[in-house]
Amino acid sequence: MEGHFESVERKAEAAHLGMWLFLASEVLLFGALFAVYSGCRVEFGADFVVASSHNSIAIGTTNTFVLVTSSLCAALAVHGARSGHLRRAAALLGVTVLFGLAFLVLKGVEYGEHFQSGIFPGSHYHYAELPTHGANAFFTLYYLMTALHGLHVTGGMLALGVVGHRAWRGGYSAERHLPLELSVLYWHLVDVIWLFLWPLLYLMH
Amino acid sequence: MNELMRRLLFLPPQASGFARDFDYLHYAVITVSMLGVLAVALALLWFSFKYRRRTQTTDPARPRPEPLTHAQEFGTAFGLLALFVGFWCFGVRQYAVMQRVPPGGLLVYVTAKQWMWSFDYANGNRTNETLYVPTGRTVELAMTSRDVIHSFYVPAFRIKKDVIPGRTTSVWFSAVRPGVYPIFCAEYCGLDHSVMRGRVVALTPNEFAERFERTPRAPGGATHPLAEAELGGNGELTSLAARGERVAAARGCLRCHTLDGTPHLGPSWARLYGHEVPLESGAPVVADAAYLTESMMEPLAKVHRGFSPIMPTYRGILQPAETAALVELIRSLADAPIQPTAPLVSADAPAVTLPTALDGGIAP
Amino acid sequence: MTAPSLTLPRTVEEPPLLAPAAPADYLHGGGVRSWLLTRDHKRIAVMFLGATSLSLLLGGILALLLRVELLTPGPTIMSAGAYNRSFTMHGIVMVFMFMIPAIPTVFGNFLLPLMLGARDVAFPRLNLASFYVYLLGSAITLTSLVAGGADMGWTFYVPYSTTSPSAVANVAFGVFVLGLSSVMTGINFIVTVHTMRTAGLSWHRLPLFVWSLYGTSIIQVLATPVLGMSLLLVAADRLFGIGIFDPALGGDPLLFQHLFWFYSHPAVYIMILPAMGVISEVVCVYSRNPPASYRAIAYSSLGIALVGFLTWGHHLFVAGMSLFDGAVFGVLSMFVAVFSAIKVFTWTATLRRGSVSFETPMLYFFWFMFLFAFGGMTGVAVATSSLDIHWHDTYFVVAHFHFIMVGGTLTAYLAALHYWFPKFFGRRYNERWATIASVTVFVGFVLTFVPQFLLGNAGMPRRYYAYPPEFQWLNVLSTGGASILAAGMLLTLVELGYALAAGPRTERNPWGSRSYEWLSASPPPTENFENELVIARGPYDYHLPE
Amino acid sequence: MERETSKSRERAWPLVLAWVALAVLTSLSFGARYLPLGVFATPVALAIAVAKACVVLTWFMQLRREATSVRLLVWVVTFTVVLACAGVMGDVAFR
Repeated sequence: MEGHFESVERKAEAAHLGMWLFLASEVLLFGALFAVYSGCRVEFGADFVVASSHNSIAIGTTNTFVLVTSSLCAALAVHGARSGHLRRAAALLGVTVLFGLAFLVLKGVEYGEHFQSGIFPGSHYHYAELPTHGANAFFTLYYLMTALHGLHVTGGMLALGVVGHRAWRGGYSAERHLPLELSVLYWHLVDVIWLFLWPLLYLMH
Repeated sequence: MNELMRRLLFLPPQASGFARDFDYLHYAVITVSMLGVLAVALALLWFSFKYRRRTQTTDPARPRPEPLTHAQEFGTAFGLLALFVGFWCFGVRQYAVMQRVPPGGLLVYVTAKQWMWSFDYANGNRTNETLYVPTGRTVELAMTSRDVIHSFYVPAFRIKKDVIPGRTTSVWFSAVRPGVYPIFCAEYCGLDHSVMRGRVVALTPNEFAERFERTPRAPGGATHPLAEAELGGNGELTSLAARGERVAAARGCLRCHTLDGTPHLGPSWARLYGHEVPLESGAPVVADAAYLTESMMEPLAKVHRGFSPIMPTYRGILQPAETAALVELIRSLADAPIQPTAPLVSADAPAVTLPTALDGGIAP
Repeated sequence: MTAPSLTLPRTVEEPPLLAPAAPADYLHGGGVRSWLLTRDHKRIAVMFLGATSLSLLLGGILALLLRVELLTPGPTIMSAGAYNRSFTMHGIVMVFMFMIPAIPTVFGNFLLPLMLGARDVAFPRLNLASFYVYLLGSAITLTSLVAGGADMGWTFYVPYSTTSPSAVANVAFGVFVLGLSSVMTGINFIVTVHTMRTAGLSWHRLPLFVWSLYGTSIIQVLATPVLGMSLLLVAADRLFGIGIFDPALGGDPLLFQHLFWFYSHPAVYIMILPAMGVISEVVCVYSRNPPASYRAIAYSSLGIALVGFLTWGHHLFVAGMSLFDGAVFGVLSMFVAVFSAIKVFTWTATLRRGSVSFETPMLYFFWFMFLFAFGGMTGVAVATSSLDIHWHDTYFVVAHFHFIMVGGTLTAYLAALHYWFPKFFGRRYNERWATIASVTVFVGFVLTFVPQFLLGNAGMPRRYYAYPPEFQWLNVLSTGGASILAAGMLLTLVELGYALAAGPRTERNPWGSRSYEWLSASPPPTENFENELVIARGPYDYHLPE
Repeated sequence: MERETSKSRERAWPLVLAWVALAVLTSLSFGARYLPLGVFATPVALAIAVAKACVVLTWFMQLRREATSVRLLVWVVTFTVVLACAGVMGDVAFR
């Protein structure tokens, strides 16, 4: 079970470090977009502020609460797994996935509203109220960042779904549930990234 | 000595004011570098001779050589750092000289496109591939590209600057003696990158004035027919500033800007070029070609204090040649008389709403 | 990190020497399937050796074609379009398919667990996956050849790369996937160094090659995603017109250059750091000496990895970057040069009071030292902002980075290949032929690239298909040098191929090294070590009897 | 086994408290949206985001439990991202 590791602890340590390194590279993947965003923000300042107020602050804030709460459920699931309540952990993961789904649905609603008023990324943009290049750049970045984040949400939901299913079927124990812990770590990262996307895309004025 | 080093290093002639200074730094840096490499090579040779293995059998245990001390390590590190930072000090000073264009020179507008250079002069002349300049006078090039990134490179002047679509970059030089110097495109720009060449012809001031400034038509290159067509002209060659007036009228600039210092919705163009512009945010900037171009392309980036941020962008609407004509128009008004009593902004300026899409909106 | 304990008895518990008829080594046993699905780091390393060698061959053939084309100022053997596609492919293949992966995936994979006294890397399955991702990425990249080639240069500068009528998107996706492989290897190595060290192996007893791999891996994990994202943006721009970098849509082409060099400058250190590790090992073995300063070499690897992130702006000195950024990036670039220079001095001082012999790897060490010092000092020169104005995008820069990347990385790669050849395959190469090949490579190399420095001084821009006739004789010299270099590489291939097939068998530790990888049999058994290793001395303790 | 046993003794209420803190900070950030903060609006919003990220890292992701190397990694990553953004902003702002 431990493969070539000398002990369970060593294996857990290695897996945790590996996961954190993976998360680090994920952050840098978003980091590239954050860098583009900061460059454009300095270049287009006012346009960005005007454009960001066209995003629905209600949906954005609701989504923030949704993700934060889902993170709590995921953390409680790990807590449950550690104290041996695997069924409870599985149920909590199920709730987490549902929250993730709610997040995506709200995001979809927002995308729909944007599409209706002609806010498309890049050269397909034709929103008559904000014909500036700055607004165009803002919404292109909005789509890039939220779509990449949405992909990560989807990936996280899949991972949580798989480990939740396995936890429900009794595949883990209080001592051995490494995949569950790692998937939840990933979910928290998805949350952390949203914590920064929210002020940058919704809260400027 | 200078000539010897220059030939040893295969450098082109030093044909601009700062080329000689740049080359002196070049000699210093290269000489120090090569001496460093030589020292390393000699040390290696000496050690590998002196400490060569003398027996093929396993040698007996030798005393462990003392490792380098902290003092040696840090001494080397700081010594090297001081040397390198010394290079940097000289380098960055020269770099700043090249980046900051001295005022009052001859301004020529450069347009790059795949795969050709063209040059617009204030008097309306336009040449392709050949840039005529007088010796002994600062020449400023305001450069922009129609398609991809190019790079304007004259080895004999030791100048190079990327030419970027949608922006104006500047580079300057003063030719020290008459001659013909090649221009290369140094940034890879597609199929015919390597033949996107041109030449600078430096003439004596007299010859330049005689052959070039008086006649409206360029001595070498033909007038670009497209330039006139773009500007909606009737084919007769007029000064660049006059073309700028036509562009300003055709593109609706004059609906908000005036040419005589009268305040209107936007800042007047009289006495604007080369003057400090107070900004809504932050420190003032000097209105040069780069700022004026930026203000056409990204009007809201640096808004003149006291004016509403209402100007729409002209990116994708104004052609590079039109931009050049407008900048030249504004430059020609740099010393225009201004009504001394006119307030900066009239108190009863009509309230305006954000204009919707310009004719045709932004480029699809 | 714990300091090395000095109180432990300086003895080594070694596994008993394997008898000649010992159980099969890692090379034997199992069919093709067992190789393709192996999780053994050594077999994966050998597969990587095959794959990266093919890449080197492809990149080398392209380079030779380019040099032949440049024999005359006008068209020689190909059209301008074909030339542009060839130099693009040469750059892409050499950088992303050979230079970046070669030393970590071949020598790192093979030696890291051995040097740590471990059975394998931390995540063997991830390791195998990294190999297949590498193959997939290479395959996607090479589909561009079928699609007519890509002509944007390995730097992908927008807006040319977003408007070029060629297969840019294939290459962008391919390089993205190659980057994924790079990240996987990086994560694996960092975790391995942290968790797989055997008993007694403290951080200060790690062989220097491990330190350099560790620094490399940090860069791989942190910088590669940025490149991946910027290439995806280029591909997305071509496919859907997102316009982030497109000036016609209000985008800023310089933003792309920032992102690109944020990865690609540290990537230079991904290429050179493992090479520095190899050189550190080689110089100690063949001078029978510990490094003149273990600390200096180990910590400067980390220093390079971290400060390397602060210097990307020096690629934008003439790109219309602000004077402020120009000054800042200029001085930071000088800092990173100091770390490399310290290493050069330390390696030189390592020979002092040693017992120096001149086998082929040591010859490559001398070539490396000369070329790297030369290339490094010209690096300081091009980092001097005002001088860079004249040199930027000319053949001077081409020669400079070839000195570092080929002169540095390739010579170290060849040194490693010869030095660890007995470890990999249990056979010896022929010293005489290897020496001839090595000298040929060096002479060819110098003759290829020294004229290019002068061409750059004279003002010949890079990526030029046609050039003014006064540049011809230097170009002819360079092409002549390239053919000698090619002959040297071919000779190396033949000589090592012969050694692989028919070289004499070797003993466990033919060079008398004290590094831990030689404590296992050569070639090692699948489990690496018979018994668990307990380390009680440093890897360079040549003052102790073995 | 120390890691495992210490985990099982842990209580759940710090997690809930962390969630409360996050909710409060989110509301704060939402409220700050409507204050006339001028140029400070974005820095304030980002500072609150950093605080929230710290809460998630500390209590949800349990950074305290991880090895020193992981904590170091978090710093290095933060530094790298800030560096990338600052370098780009520095160029755009000053050119």
